[in-house]
Amino acid sequence: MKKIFAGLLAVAFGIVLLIGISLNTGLFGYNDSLPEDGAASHYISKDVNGKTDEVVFGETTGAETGSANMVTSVIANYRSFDTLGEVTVLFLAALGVSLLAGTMDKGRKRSGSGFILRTSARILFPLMLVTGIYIFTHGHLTPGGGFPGGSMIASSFLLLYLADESFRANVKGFKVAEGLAGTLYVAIGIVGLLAAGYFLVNFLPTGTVGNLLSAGIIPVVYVIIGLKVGSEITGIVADMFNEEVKA
Amino acid sequence: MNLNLVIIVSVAFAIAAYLVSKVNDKAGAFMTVAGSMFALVTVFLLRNSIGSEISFLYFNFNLTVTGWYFSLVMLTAYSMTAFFNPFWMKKLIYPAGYNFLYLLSMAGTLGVFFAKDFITLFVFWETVVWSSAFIIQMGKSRQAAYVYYVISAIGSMATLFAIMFAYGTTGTFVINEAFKGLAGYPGRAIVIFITFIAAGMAKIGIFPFHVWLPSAHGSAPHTFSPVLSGGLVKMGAFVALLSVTAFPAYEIFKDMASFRGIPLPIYFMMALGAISIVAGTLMAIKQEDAKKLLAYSSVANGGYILIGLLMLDQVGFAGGMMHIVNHAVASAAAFLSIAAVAYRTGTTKMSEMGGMIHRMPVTYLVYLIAIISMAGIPPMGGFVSKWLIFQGLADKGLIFLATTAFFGSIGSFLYVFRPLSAVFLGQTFTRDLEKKEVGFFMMFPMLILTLLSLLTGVFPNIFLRVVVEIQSAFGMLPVTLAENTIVTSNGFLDAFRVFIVFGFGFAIAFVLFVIRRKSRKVELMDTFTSAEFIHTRELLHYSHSFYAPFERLYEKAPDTMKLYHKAAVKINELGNMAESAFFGIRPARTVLLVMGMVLIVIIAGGVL
Amino acid sequence: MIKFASLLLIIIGLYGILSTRNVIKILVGINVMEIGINVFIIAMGFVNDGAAPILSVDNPVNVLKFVDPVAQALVLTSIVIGLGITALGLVFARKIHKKYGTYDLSETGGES
Amino acid sequence: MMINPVLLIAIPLGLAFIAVVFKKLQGWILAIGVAANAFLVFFVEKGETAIGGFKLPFAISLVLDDFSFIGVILVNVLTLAAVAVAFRKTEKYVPVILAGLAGLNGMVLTGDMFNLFVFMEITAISAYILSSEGRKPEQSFNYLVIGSIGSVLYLLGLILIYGQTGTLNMSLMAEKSALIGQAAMVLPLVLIFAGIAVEAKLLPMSGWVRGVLGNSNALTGVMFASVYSSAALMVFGRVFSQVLIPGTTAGVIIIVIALLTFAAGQVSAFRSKSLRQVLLYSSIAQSGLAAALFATGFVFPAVLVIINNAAGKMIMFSTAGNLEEKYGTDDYVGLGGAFVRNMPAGVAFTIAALSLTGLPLVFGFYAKLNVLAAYLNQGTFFVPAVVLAGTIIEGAYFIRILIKLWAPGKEGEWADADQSVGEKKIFNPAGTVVVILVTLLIILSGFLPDSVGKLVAPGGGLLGDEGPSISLTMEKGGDQ
Repeated sequence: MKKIFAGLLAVAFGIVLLIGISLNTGLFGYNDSLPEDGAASHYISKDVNGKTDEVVFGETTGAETGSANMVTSVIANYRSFDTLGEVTVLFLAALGVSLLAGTMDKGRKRSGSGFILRTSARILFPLMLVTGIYIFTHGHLTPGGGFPGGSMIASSFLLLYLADESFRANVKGFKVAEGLAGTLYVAIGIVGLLAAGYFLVNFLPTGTVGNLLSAGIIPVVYVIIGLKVGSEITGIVADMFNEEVKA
Repeated sequence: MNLNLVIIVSVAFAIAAYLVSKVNDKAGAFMTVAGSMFALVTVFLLRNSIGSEISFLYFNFNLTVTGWYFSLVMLTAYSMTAFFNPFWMKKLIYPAGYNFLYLLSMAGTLGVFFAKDFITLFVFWETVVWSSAFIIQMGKSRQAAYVYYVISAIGSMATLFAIMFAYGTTGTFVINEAFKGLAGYPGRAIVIFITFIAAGMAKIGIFPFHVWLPSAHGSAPHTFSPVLSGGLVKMGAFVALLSVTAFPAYEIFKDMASFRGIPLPIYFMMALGAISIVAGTLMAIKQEDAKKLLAYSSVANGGYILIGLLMLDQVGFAGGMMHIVNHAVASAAAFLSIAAVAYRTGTTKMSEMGGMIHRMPVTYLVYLIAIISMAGIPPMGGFVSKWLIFQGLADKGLIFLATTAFFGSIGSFLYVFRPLSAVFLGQTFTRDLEKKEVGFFMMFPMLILTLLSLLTGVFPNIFLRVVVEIQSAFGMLPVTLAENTIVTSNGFLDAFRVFIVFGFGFAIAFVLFVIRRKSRKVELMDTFTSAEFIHTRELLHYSHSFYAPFERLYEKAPDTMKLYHKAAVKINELGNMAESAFFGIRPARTVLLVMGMVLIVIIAGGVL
Repeated sequence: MIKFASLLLIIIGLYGILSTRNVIKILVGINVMEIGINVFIIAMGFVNDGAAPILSVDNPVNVLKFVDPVAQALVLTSIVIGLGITALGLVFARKIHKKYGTYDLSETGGES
Repeated sequence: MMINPVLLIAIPLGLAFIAVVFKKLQGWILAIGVAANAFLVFFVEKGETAIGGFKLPFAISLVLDDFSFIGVILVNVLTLAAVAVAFRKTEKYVPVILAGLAGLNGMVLTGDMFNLFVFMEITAISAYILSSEGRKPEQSFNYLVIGSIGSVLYLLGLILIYGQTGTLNMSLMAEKSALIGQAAMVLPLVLIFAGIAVEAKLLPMSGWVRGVLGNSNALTGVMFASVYSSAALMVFGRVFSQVLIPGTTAGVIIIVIALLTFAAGQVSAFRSKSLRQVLLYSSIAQSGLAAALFATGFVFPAVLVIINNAAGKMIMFSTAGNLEEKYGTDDYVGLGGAFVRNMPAGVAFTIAALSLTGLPLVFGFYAKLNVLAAYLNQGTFFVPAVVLAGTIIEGAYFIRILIKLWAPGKEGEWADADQSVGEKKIFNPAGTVVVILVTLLIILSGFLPDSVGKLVAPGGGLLGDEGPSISLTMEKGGDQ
């Protein structure tokens, strides 16, 4: 009975959404192009601060944001403030997990794992770590970035947790890394404020679009984010496993 | 000294009284005497500056003769009662707070009476309401303060609505202008009239707002009941007065259906006044507690005042205005004398006392004169004002109102004499045999009030001259006054001559009483009981259930308090419903239910 | 079509939240709902015949046929926020389990 | 020297990160951060500030106008007050409070709809964590579920508008969405309403309030009831009176929901027996009132209501939280006479109650008058009647509590100090000072209402509203 009621409610709500959206944008089909003067078009052609020449991969230098990956340019430059907030959300979540998990008792005993699993996990671990680092250092060029890279780092630790019952991460170290990375992010913003008058301004030279050392602060920010996300998610995982019970 | 200064100094006195009371509460209580006497004297001296206007912060004052008249009545009640304060400090939970609020509420009443605009009026009004609510809670009942506040709030929020509604319509708050433009909006005018007068009705204790009086007057600290009944109730009269003068109700409603020249909305209010007279009288007859009894008598007297004021004519209006003074003085005196008795005996229940005339003769005299005035017997002031009101009613041929007024008058004979006989006459209780008369400091205000009662009865023209001024100020035909007489279309009243006649009668009666004194003193409980042990002696007190046969006639009468109680229960139920529906255990479901409904409504509305 | 599917996901998520009082299942429901929204956002940002908004050797200039990068950035943010909330919700779930010995909210006793 | 408003967000955020690293210094960091913000907030530069050095409207911006100025002052000053009153309770939550403060400032300041979402989530998560202080994980979980549903709905609504306008910037969105037909805007509007309603405690999303605020302490109670809800209501005002102005249908629906919230809150408070429950329902009711005003377009009175509620609830919730902690109950019948030996706390609580009820001589009266005048000038008299009826109920339940807490004693006997529940001090010295300061502000502003009006809306109005509906200082003969 309860479930039927719930189902009816959900379906009713869905129908309402359906009607509402079809009144709005339509349910089927997509736009043929992005709106001419919308934010997205400007972000794509990198001409927010005024008309510029067309940006060409590998040639244009000194564009307002030098990232070849436009999503990255949005995340880490145009809308970097959002990303700072996003990092804060994750930071708070990690903090909350450690605060709340810290007050619980020791978790269950984990069952041991076999030798093969342990060893292969140890082999995989550095590979994943390196891949993660690669992903966030190349975030402005290729798909990926700080968040996927960070998650990959975290999943490498998760792998160790799963495979090896005696593994203990240094949660305190992660906390410090996390805090420092966050502080650095804010610091970059403030440096921009002091140097150029805007918070989180891209105060480094943007280089040539497509080079590894380009796009100004974007790679820096992404490295910071990668480290921060990695340590945060690892922290969450570690807290969830409750290895380190607060004394 | 201007009005601003009077108010500011009064507030300063209040703060000083608070601080002094922290050190020595009795000294702080004397500060209240000083503060209220100061205000009384200075306001009295303001007579010469009537007509001036003055502002302070966002308050605007206008010294009218009406305000002057009302505030003198009020300050008399406050200052006379203040003399009792020092003797009750020990009983109070917050002596300092009491003294502070006492003077603060007094300053507030000044602001009410001299307000030039409605904001000022309302601000001071509410200040009086909450400060007096906090005083009442220090007395015998917490429930009383609650009921008092809620009923007052219903009235004052209605009034605020009226004020703001008029402001929205005419764009001004100035009392004399705000309502003038309403003639073009008869529909709004009725709503505004009825809501505006609500605060006044709640304060005077007109049916159906009368429920707070018995509990608040009966349970407030003994030193505050006189102020409540003698003073604060008159604030309501002031608002009622505004509703026919500032709100020119007769002009605005002149095209409406009317009954003997009185437009129906006003007649309706007067009818409510008449109901209060009846209800107050009947309920007063029932009471066992002297203070509650007096409280119900205030309800009835409030009815007289309201009817008198709303008539807005030559005679009845003068009677209403006069009754304000008379009732204030008499009721304050009666409450004070009961307080004096309670000071010695520690109780206000009639069946627990008796024969106090032997111990406290002066108090007895004070009470006697007070109730003579309240019952409207010559030669006291109450007679004059009731006579005027009756004249007014008779002139207009308002049969129903006149009947109830007469009923109330006769009823008041029935009840006011009960405390007299129960508390003062009869035999003295053994435990009270050693009780003494109160000291001079407490006797003084009672005597002053008694003299005032006599004065209003013997030389009413002193007061009526001010009333004449008020009537002229409002553009009415003033009541005709000769040298010593009041002249109406049906005859005239020479109060002094009445006094001589009655004085003569009293003298003869007194002589007879002295000569033919034949009484034997017995113990109150010296009754034949067939050797049975008496468990509850009070039941044998002859004043217990004095009017039992009469009360049985109306014991089934509905209790208004039950209505309020029911309303409260209903709100409670509503609260339970709202809580379980909206803030309950399955929040997620509520969310979706409400959102879904809303969305369906909207989209259905948007599509169709 | 994708929009329709994402709406379906939202409805399924809602059903999950409403039909059960099991903490973990509710969290799963929330996650499904969030995924639905994310897919919807991506679908809103899609352009017919659009390409991934990355300049590369194969695709060196902006041809205005990229899909909306803003929508993708928003989705990234939204995913991360969802992750945070899920993590926190799981800890609450564990606390509930520790306190009442059950994951079922209807067995946690009284309200308030 | 004027400072960039972004510092109001950056400083607490940076300190929050630092606080994780330097655990030993957390107390100091919190004190410095909160105090610095409360101080700096008076020196921020007005205007729209772009972030990242990009041109508007494509950059995220912070908008500091008269409206958000009030918001940030409320948020920062009240957070300082909350922390000062309950400093001992903050030790575990230093980074949470700081990050939450950053989120609140961001919410109030931001000029970008998605950025608003992010900051709302920061605030929400910090609120979830703080709510765990109530030791009722199921209630925190409920809060989290409702919060997530709200944020999902918000996002859906936002993306629908983005799809049509192609922008996230508030002012540009306002321009462009005005061109879209009403029917198409109804769904996004309602969805966004639902998202904001969670923190603003408005009706469909207020299911969490009882569980969370009903178990709050002096810190979390003040944070939720006065800081968070003020910020959320300011956001509500920003969005619904500047960005997405509801059309007729949606407007009416939102007003009806808001008034329903008001009424349901008042009657529920009337039935409640526990002090905190009364207060939390009263908060819900006040939120409803403010929202109704915003949705009608009366920004100035709404802001007054928010300020009044924030100041009053700060005092009342800290008192209630402390009472619960000291006496182990917050059933007000069981707390008879708690104020007998706590004069300052009692007077502060009383003044706050008077102000919330809208009685004269304190600030609340000015707020109430403006509310009534706004509607009555417009010719609507149904809403004022509802508001006044609510006020009567509100007065009734507050006076009941006040009488109980001030005057212990049996019915039929004189109030007696010996019957009181105890003599425990309600506030620590710092708390007493803070509470007295807030009380003095409430009283003072009650005497100088028009100056307060000028302070709140120096330009006369807020967000295109006309400003004070009423002037209390009448020069000669009226105020036409």
